[in-house]
Amino acid sequence: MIDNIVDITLLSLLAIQAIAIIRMRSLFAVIMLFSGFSLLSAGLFVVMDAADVAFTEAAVGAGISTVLMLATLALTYAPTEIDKKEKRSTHKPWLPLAVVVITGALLIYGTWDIPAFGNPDAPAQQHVTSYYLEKSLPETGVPNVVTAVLASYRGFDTLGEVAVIFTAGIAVLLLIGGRRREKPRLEKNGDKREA
Amino acid sequence: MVTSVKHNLILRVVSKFLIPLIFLFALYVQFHGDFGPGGGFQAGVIFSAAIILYALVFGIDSAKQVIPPYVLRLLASLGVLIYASTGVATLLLGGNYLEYGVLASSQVAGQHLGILLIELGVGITVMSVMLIMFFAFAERGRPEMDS
Amino acid sequence: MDMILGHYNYWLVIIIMMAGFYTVISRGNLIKKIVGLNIFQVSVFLLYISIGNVKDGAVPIIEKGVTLYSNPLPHVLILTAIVVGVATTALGLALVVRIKEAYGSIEEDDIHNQDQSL
Amino acid sequence: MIESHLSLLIVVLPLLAAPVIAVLPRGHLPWAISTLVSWSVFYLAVWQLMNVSAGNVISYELGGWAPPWGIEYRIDAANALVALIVSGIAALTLPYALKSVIKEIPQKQHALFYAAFMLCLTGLLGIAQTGDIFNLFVFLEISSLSSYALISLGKKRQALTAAYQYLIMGTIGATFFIIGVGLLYAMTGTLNMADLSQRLPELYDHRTIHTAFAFIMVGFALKLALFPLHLWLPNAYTYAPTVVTIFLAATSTKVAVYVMLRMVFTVFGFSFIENTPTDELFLLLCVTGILMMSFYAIYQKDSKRLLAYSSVAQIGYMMLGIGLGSMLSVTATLVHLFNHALIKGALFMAVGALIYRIGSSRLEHFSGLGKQMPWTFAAIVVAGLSLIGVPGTAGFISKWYLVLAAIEKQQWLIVAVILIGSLLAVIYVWKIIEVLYFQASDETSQITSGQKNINVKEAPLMLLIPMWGLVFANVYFGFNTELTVGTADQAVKLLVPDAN
Amino acid sequence: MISLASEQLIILAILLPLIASVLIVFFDKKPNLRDGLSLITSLALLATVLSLLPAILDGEQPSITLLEMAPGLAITFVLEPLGMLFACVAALLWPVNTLYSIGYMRGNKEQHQTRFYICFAIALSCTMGIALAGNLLTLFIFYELLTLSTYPLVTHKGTDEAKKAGRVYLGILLSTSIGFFLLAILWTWHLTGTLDFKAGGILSGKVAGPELIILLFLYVYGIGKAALMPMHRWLPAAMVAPTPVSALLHAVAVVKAGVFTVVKVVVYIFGLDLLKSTSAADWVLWLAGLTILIASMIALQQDNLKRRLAYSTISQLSYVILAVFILAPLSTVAAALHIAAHAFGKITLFFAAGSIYTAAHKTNISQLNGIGYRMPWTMTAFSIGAISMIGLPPTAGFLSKWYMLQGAFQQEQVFAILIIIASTLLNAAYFIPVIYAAWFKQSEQDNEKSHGEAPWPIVMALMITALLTLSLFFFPDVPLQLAMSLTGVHP
Repeated sequence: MIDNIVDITLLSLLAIQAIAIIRMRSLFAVIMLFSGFSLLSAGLFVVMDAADVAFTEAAVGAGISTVLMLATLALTYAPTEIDKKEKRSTHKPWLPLAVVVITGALLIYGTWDIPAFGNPDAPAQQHVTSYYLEKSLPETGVPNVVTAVLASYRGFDTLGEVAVIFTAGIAVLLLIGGRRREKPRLEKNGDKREA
Repeated sequence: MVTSVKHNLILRVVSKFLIPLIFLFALYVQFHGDFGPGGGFQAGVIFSAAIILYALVFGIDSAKQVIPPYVLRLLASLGVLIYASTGVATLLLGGNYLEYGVLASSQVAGQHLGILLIELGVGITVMSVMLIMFFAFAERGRPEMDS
Repeated sequence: MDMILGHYNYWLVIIIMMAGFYTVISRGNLIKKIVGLNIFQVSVFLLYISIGNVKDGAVPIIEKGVTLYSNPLPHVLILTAIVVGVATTALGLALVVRIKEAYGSIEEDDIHNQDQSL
Repeated sequence: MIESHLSLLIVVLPLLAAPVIAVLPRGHLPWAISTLVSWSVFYLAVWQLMNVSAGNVISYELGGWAPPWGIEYRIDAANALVALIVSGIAALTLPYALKSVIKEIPQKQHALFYAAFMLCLTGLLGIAQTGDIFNLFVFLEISSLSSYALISLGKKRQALTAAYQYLIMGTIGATFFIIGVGLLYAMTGTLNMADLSQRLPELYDHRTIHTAFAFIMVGFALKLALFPLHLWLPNAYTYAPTVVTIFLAATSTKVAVYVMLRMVFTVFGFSFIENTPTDELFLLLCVTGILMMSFYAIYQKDSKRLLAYSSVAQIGYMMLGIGLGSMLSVTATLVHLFNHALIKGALFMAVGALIYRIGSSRLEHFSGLGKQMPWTFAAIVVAGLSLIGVPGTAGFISKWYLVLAAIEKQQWLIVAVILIGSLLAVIYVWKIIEVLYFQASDETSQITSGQKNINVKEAPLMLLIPMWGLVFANVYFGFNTELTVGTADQAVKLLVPDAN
Repeated sequence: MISLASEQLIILAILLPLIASVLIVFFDKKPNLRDGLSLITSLALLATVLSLLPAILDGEQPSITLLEMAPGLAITFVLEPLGMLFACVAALLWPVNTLYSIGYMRGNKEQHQTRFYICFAIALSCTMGIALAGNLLTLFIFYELLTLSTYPLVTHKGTDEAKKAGRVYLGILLSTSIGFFLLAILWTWHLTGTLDFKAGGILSGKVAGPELIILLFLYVYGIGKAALMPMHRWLPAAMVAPTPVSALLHAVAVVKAGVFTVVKVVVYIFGLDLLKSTSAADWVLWLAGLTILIASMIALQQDNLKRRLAYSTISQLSYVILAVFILAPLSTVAAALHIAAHAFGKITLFFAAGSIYTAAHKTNISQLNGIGYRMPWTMTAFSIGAISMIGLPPTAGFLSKWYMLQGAFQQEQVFAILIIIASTLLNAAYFIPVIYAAWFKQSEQDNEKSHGEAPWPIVMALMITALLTLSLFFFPDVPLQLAMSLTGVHP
């Protein structure tokens, strides 16, 4: 039961933060909130026995992503600019709201038949997983099943994952590698507002 | 953001102690992944974090002297290659792709070796790509800072 | 009651998910969109981990005496997904920087107007 | 040795090439290597197709772990055909790239560009080959990220916004997909497609499965720019560098269509679709998409944009085939998937050649170029006719099977739409041809900033040869349908065993 | 042995013009060689086609399949009487027309002459393909290619007017063929599983009632080249083309390809019996009749000579359709004959129009007063052509109309009979004035010195066609035999 309570509290906090992020318009605060958000979710991962994930989420979400976001913020709003606020959206929010509500409703409808939370007999826990839990140690000699699956059973996924990271690296180099381009690529130089 | 903390003495001293520790921790995470949480990816991130901290405290240029960009590019590629060619090695040894068992005499030993190698690859690539990104973003800012 | 106890977790996750989704599609600020995207993805991670969660299960590191582990497979998948997520974020932010340099703004409306005026 | 690891090497070769290329110095070496790799991959893909053309299935266990515990590559005629298209287009695009890239992309970025190109190829091939839905997601992201980067390299600044828009929509699509995958996993506990198709039938009436289906479909509808989720595509195709446009237009949406096929018919299974009510809606979307997008295409003033809208319309045709859900219609989809790759590849190459010479993709600047660049012009004419579906071209074959499928199902409205669609195609194709064919009369040339293309030369051979390779393919497959229809039949036998 | 040879000949007949078109490209800079080449090729083609005659007259039907696109869908060529007749007509008139073109194109110093000859050759090759096609698919392929290959000829002048005309031309021909014809073909394939032309038709028993009507509609209007109203607009539009084009393509090759296809479809796809058994085909008869009358009336009001000829063509085409849909064997013979008869007559008229334009730069009928004395040859030929159009002896036109009426009487098709009579009067009404003006009126401004005859190639060409028009009346045996063996009647 205590699990559930912690669980609920954390989730509710996350929800509150998420909604706060929508409402909030100061970008710096938004990024900071997001950093907190992913730290909190890392905590939730721990509660749900996903140590590796928690570890990674903390390092990436609260770490790398936040740093990158702040860097971007610093680049996109000059130090002189005090109000790092997003503009009020001029559009009516009804369409996105409708989309979101429908999607959410569909998902809730979908989770109706899903095995109960934490149920050890759910198919997800049975079929492939049970094999991993039994065989991974004898077959790979690695006690950390996550590592065993990650590196061996689904090693090819991980190769793909490395390729993704590598792609991102190349992409970043292509986009903002090196200093500013000599001449910013505009069709008309007239409308280039200097930051 | 990059220059602000540059001349803070305390920070410099503290980080002088801190950074080696972080490196150590990174290495632990890298090679202990089989037994506890962690592995190449987390290690890579931590490693890069250490260097980012260094860059923040001692300035990007000195950080770049520690790891110049072209080295980073090489490392990023190297990591992927280590991983991918581990698979090729298993192919040449008559196994399927990434079938580590064939790498050593016994299945388990092979698995250990294989996982070690690929985790290494992951770590290297992640570390270097993270740094590439950080440097890219930081560098991009500079002309504006100067102006 | 069982229904709720068994599913509240999913539903809360879905609410968070939708909050993120809403941020992506409704906000005009490019950075904030990316933030929204991250929230959206993190909540998907939560969904997966919830699926893999086992009541009173231990961290899936084989030890003597422990019989009930939580499901390692979702953890593996999500580790991959997290990496993909950060890769996407970095790329997106790099684009934002370039857009700023080219348009002098990161607000969708401004950019749109400029392209119209061309 | 190679024979047994064929399907794997197809994906791993470019993956190995990418990091090597990324660290190469300036010069032609990156290009040379990627060309070499793409051709060898193409060769392997042909080999693979021959192996499965008899209707048998290759299963490759990655890491030596038997499915469903390990990741499996599962190749039947459908995968093989798609892999063939992707690698083939790549093999033709890269020779074309040499000059075009030098012109459009700063030299210091070439190495990275080709590395990204290789990664994109890896991703697309990985999607085509894999038999594991999560592995599919990973490779989907490889291809997506690399294509965002590639698109953003376009000369105009709109390329950046186009890439950003694509990144947002693409990521949403991918996220929808993994939500669906997660739900499937929660219900079945497996990620292997074959295994899923075994385990899903007894769960058909579960809400979760229906939701999963919806999310996977929407996710990929975003990826393949199915109307009305196509908004990212026209900008992306218009502002990306020529080579990128050629490659993506000819391959990426096709791969997404293939995934749709795979999900609908292999994973969920035909009988599942039969008792979901959504297919009318689906057909309706396709029909409106075809008509509206064709009309949009007619009113475009930019050649690349025109072709982009036509692509969206053509995707509608392929989706029709899936929506009709008969053996014949799925055959039609696969055939059109193949043929349209040839058509759009050729057209974008030809338009690219014009852009290469006059540096603009606006239609009004093309006036009279047909005389200066006869070969390019001829290529546009032939490929354009193929797009319309004139007999003697590949496009005709697709139309033939599509209409036949619709007639067979007594779907007269759809028959009408397909034919009207081709009539609209006549109009927008002819818009291009007319401009090129006739010299601009003076008053018009005044409007178009007085640009008269008097001393424009024919495009260089490096551009013409690949272009004409595709043009010949268009004609060849207009008469010899052994490869296209034959393979498609084999694929359909496995995909739609219980249709009709 | 002979059959083998004739199979090769069939392919040769299609390839010859194509080869020529390729060779012509290389003679771009040498007009004499280029024109000579065209002429030689056309003669070679004529020889080829004629050497096919004996086989067909012996009742053989040699056929050859090039390649199979899909099971049952093949590119096949069959030599059968109607196709032979059409091929003969086209092959016979091409050399003449080439001769004429040389005179005309040079006389008027037209641009892009090379392109002109290339497209012309391709168009001829397509015509041969249509004539010799062994199944609907093959026919359809060449039908579309013909449309496309003639587009550059129609828009030859490159003026905005030409562009517009080109749009109309393509617009109508492509949209009808893709929208209706292709659909009809696919439907037929779906119903019967074959597209081969078979004596007695392939649809009998496969389709009935409203479906039959719709299918018929799709075919009749899908074949826009037959210019049945209201799908006729492209033909007047095409008149912006240089006269040789109007003459051979839009009086012979293209338009005849249309009616020829209709006849083929009726005889070999539907089969006369199937259509006779129901009343599904009646409406076509009525429409054809109306087209004849309306087109003639419009022709009556045209002052531009070529436009008048164009509308006359429209009405004459509907004669063929009318004749077929009388559904009597005899009238079918008439249809076949009329294809030939009208071809000779109409090409003569166009040649004359062109020669007047070349020599006197006159395009309107109101300007022709007394021109007969300045251009005697031309106007003699013109008169012969006109008489043939009206259908009086001793010209080819009489022959076909004669059989048409016979067929109509056989079937007691009063409507058809009335139409034929009425239209004959109308034809007279719009041709006689021209002849009258040419010979018996005095013109105000012109006198003998203002201009003489057109260049000799033109004159020679139109005399030949005029003679052909006459000779078809005196020696009709071969065409008649061909037409007869089409339905196997022997009156």
